[in-house]
Amino acid sequence: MEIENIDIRYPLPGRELEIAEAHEIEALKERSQQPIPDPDEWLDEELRRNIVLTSVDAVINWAQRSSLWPVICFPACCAFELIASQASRFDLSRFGMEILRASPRQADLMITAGTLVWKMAPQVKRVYDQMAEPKWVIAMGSCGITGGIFRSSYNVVPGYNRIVPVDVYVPGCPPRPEALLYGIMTLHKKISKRSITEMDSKR
Amino acid sequence: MVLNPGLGMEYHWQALPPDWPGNFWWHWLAFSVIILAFVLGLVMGFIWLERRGIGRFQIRLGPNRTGPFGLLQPIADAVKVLLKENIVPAAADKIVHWLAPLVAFVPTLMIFAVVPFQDGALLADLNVGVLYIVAISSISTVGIFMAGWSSSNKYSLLAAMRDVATVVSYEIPVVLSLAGVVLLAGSLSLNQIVMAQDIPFILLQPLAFLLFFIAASAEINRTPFDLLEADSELVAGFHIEYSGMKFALFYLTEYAEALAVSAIIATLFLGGWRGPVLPPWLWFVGKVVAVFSVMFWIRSTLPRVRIDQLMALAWKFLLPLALINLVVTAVQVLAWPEASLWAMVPVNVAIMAALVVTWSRLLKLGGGRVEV
Amino acid sequence: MGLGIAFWALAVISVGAALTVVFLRDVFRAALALVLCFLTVAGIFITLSADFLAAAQVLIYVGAISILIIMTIMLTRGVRQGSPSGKLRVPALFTALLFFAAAAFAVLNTPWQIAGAPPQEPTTAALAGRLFGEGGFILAVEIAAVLLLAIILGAIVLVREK
Amino acid sequence: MLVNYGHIALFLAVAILFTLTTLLLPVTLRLLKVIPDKPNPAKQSTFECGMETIGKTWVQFNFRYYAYALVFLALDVLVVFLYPWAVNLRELGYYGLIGALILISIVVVGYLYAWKKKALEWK
Amino acid sequence: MPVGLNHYLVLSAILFSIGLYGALSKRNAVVILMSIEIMLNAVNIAMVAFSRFIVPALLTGQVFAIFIMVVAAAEVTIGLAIIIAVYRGRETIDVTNINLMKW
Amino acid sequence: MKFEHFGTGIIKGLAVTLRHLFRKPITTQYPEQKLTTSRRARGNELVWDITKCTACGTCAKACPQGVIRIVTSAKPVENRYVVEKFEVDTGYCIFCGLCVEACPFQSLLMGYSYERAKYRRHEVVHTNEMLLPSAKRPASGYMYPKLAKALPPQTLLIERDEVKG
Amino acid sequence: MALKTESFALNIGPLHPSTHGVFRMRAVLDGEVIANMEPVFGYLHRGIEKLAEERTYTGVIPLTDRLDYLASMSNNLAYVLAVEKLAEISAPERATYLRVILAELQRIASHLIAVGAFVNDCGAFFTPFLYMFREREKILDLFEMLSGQRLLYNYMRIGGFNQDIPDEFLPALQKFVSQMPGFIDEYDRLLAENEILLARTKGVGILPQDLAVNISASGPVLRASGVKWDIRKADPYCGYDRFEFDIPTGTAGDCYDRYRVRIEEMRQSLRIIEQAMKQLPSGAVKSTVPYLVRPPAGEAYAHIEAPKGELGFYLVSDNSIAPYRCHIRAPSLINLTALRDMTVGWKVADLIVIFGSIDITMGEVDR
Ligand code: SF4
Ligand code: SF4
Ligand code: SF4
Repeated sequence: MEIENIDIRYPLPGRELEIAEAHEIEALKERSQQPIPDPDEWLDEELRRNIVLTSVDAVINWAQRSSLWPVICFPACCAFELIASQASRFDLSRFGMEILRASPRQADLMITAGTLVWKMAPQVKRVYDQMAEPKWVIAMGSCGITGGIFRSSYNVVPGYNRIVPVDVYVPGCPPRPEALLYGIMTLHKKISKRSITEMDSKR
Repeated sequence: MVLNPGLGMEYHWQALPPDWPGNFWWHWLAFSVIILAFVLGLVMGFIWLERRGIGRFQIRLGPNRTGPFGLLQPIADAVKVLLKENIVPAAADKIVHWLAPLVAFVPTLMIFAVVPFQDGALLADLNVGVLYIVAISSISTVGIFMAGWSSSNKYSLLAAMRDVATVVSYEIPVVLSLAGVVLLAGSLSLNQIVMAQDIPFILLQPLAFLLFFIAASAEINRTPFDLLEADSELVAGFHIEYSGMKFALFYLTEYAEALAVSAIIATLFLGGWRGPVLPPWLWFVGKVVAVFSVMFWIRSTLPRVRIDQLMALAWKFLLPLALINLVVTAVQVLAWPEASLWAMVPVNVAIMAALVVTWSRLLKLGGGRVEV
Repeated sequence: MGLGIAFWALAVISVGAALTVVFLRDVFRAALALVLCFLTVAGIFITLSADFLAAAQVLIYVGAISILIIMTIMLTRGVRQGSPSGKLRVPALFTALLFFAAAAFAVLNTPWQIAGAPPQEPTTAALAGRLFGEGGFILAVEIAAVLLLAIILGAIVLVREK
Repeated sequence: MLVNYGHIALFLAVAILFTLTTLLLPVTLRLLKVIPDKPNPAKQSTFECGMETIGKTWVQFNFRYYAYALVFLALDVLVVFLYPWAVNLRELGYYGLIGALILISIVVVGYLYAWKKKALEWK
Repeated sequence: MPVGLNHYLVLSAILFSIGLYGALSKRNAVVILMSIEIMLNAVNIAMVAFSRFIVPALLTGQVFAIFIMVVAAAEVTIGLAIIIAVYRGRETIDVTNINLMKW
Repeated sequence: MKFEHFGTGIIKGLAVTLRHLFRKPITTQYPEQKLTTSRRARGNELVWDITKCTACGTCAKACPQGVIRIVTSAKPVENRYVVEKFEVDTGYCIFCGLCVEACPFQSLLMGYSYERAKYRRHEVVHTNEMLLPSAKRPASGYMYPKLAKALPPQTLLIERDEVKG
Repeated sequence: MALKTESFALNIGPLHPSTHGVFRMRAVLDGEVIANMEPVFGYLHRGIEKLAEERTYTGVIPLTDRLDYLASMSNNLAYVLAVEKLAEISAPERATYLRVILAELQRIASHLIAVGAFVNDCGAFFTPFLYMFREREKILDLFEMLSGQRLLYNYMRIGGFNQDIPDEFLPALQKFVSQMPGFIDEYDRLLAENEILLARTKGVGILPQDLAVNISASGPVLRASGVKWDIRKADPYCGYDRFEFDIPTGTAGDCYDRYRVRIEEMRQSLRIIEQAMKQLPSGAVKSTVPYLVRPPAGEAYAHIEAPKGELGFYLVSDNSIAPYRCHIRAPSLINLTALRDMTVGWKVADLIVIFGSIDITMGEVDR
């Protein structure tokens, strides 16, 4: 199979692409020196809602927590425990979560399964940004929470909460599938506390 | 109110009892809405069925926590998707982007206007029924193409191109394999084709059935021909940039198309609503579900073909066989018009087996790459 | 009256779509408008009781020709730069208007012999008789087949690489 | 017969109405502030595996199945002849059969030529 | 006024004129082809209308319309093939820039 | 291998999947049914016995991560330093068990349970009282065979999935 | 067709469903065909080699777990072998046999994932993958029984193991070994003759023998190209010379051969496990090793046949408690070198298949 007459060069030379990428990484590093605070301010407050709103909320929250479609974000080892929980033995699909969307537009949940390095950070951030609201993040594993065993490395982001707000932390290295499932159910509880009147704000 | 007084039209419908309440048009409007609801309900059911079914094929359970047996899962998905943010990429061709789901979904729904759900229970018994189905379904590929093109994403563009390739290759086998059925029934009207099936046409036209099944699954992009949304290659394919309800419409379209193909197969090859004991509509639904189950059984088993293999299959296998089938059927119809239908069954099955085997031997389709 | 409504609606849409095809700069959207135009023409066939023809129209024009056109658009450069009008715009407009005036004049001033008979129904079988039956257009059909053969050969010769 | 198409038009209207509703309901809900709407430049950029797109997003494509499409069109037209023939074959009899066979064989010659010339090959 | 033959003929004339204008004035070869398709469609409408209103029993107009479709298909196929061929050689489909004599 | 027969491979494959349709799903429905983890399970926490701990700091030194923070009283009481703060950041710990292996006084054990998901970052940091063993925080038998013996045997998929292929 | 269309650059990865992690390929496409392809690494560069320099020799073992996280046991083995070589420690006999058993179990587990993911890349809707995952779960159960963790075991120690195997381990292993061949046959029925899989993989992504040797590929990738090279035979460690097993090789070097070789290797691994189980002696599992290993200054290289190929650890010691330098020869990375040569001229779909057939783990590629 031969290729003739085809321009096999890149529209931009590879070097320029890499330089642009490096600038982006540096800029992101600069911006993410502090962890993003956990989106939890409203968690403990008790909402005063009337009955109609409550039942509407109940339906909506039920729907949203029953069909959390995770986006694909599988950087490292934890991914295989995530896949294991997708697999037959633990079967995330019981929760309606088997539809792994590769496109962030259609996903609701980001399970950060693995170590995040700075080179990857802009991509993960972009994917998070591209997810349609409402969206949630589960920081899975020590790497997701703090950078884990690699935290002292020069190249590892110390925790996903530097670049995206994290809703649930699931410790473990890697967390067992059950631990992840427990984390997901914790997230379900969090979603159940949402209210339609404040959907527009990040909660 | 009469549609065209000058032309002396008469209509015959047995669909509903004549004391159906209300004005004539309201009646048909209600019937349309009922069909729409029925179709949507079936589609929802299919989504549930497929997720559960594939789960069982994969020795797991599938959605079972949302409502009894997970039956409410599609509804939960629908509500959730409705409340998702709607993203339109800045670079997209916005008008086309918005129109695409509409163009893809509506024609698919329109197919059900001519499908008889039970004796006479169809919206319009068209004289050109089969041709109508074939024609109208070609519109929805335009919708998919629009989606792929307008998203201004290279992946979706690739998917759009694959869409064109599929249509170009599989339209002809679909149409030609249906022609065999038309030959036997001597009519294009779906209701009359059902009436003509004293024995299901799958027995009389096994080759046509096989070809149509393959070609139709390719045309609606079911696995193993799901190149448009091949998630291991093209991430999400043509709907990669779609979110919220627009995406849901594509998702629905996919299953509605599967439902449509199942319904067409049930009607044209399996004897439609005919069957003993049970009420006709139940027979119909049962057959449709059976065909669909075969579809997701295949989906849960087979890997995906590549685009050039996809086209080679259509052009070098399906198309010639469909033509041969057409000619053979025509000769049969003319030569033995009186022959008992049952006598033709083994003959036709034998012809099918012989043709398929020789042809695939001829092209060495079995081993290795499809080097034809 | 239903027929009247259908006709007017279809006519307006088809004229609008045709105008869009001609005046839109974005070629891709123009092609989509062309699809719409084809569809409405199929609708008009239906109002004329030519249902087989309508289905054929959708099958050939929407299902095949427009796909081919879209494909060519994708293949050739300048989707975005659009389809500018040439220098001949004003004379072309003039010619088109002139033609329309002449045609309309001719149409409106010819005393057509309208037959009162109802249209042939169903058309498919009757068409088959006309096309393939004895004393029909079978020769023309075969010539059409030769034409199809010719386009396959011609197109392949043209498209093939040198 | 025409009344049947009236029903189809009705169904078309219902279908379009339904689809439009589903498409526009989220828009309404967004105005009611039930659905969040927080556009940002990253969200509206193209998704390409997390990276920024290299070069233009609309490209001229080289697809290699142009010849297929041309043959397809010819065969599609053939189908339009074959369908009425198939419906009415019993009445047309052998005369119609032979006519159609000639028709098919002429077009098949073209198809075989295309095959022979490797136009049905993905190059 | 009930819809009659004249309506259809005038509609046909309108579409034909639009197509004619497009075919004459446009520079993009694909758009020209599209315009020609509109013209052929217009002719088809007239054909079928004649068939319907003047010889309703014979369907001659419809048969003709089928043949016109065949011709249209042929025209599109060859037209697009030529466009592709020209484009391959000259990288343009702007008819004003295509000087066939030089090609 | 011969590939003579067109379609037989596909049919064989379909038969395999069809046979699986009639097998029992191997799924464990987590919140209701739980797998028993290994007797040596390294759960997502540590269990620390304050009574045995001498604040020697061996565990902290053995930890490759430096997760364990021990603050003792400045002066020994009864010849012993009192641990004022014993802190394990489970968000940082990798549950490697090296600290358990190192502890000479058998006061540090791996936890047995794993359900420790939290909403807030600071909640995953375990300190003194949170580390003590209790009914909700059983210790696992990792490095402690005696403890392991007392724990229920592990659920094995191989026992459950008896069907031979 | 020599149409002057544009070729365009497309990012495949890092967040792509079938790049096995975060691999990125910058491809230049001409329509569907790959005109050029450039792998971009580093999206999971975690600095394992650097981190190893600041940890004690024992403390590095958890790090090696995370190298090829689908084959932690093999990584542990390679590392402890290197340290043992460096510090001139030898493990007791029982530990050696156990290591063989565990390494071979790990090979089966890793190949199960490799084949499953590969078929997934060919477009199968997860079913073969999940079947294989089921068997992998069984292996993980066994490992969990030993070490308490499902994925990253941290079970081997310098000079042996940290604890002996529990009593219930061997019966369970026996059961697994007797059941597994049936399952492998089932995979064969499901996949090996599937026409679509054949069409997708036969003759696709051929890696010629000389090229494979030139890029120093190893593991199934090399053997599929017909080179009979296996470190277990060529340079036996852990007493592999005491076992009888074959080295399956391919002939064509295409994706299908790589798939077959992996399936065959699983069978061979089972053979080895059976033999090792029979010969397993009793005794201690750990020789006496000081708490902090302090090898004499010097260097050592130990390599094993990991599931993905030759995994080597090169350690330099300066007689302190931490390695002075640790370099890892990662088979995934080196096998990837051939990717460009294998893919150019094929289609996007083939690119994914070829990539899947190499079987990499990003943790090992980027380290
Ligand atoms: S937390 Fe542990 S298992 Fe998860 S990615 Fe990090 S190192 Fe790997
Ligand atoms: S388990 Fe490992 S990481 Fe956690 S505290 Fe103990 S030694 Fe440190
Ligand atoms: S090693 Fe044991 S005794 Fe010493 S401080 Fe740690 S827990 Fe306490």
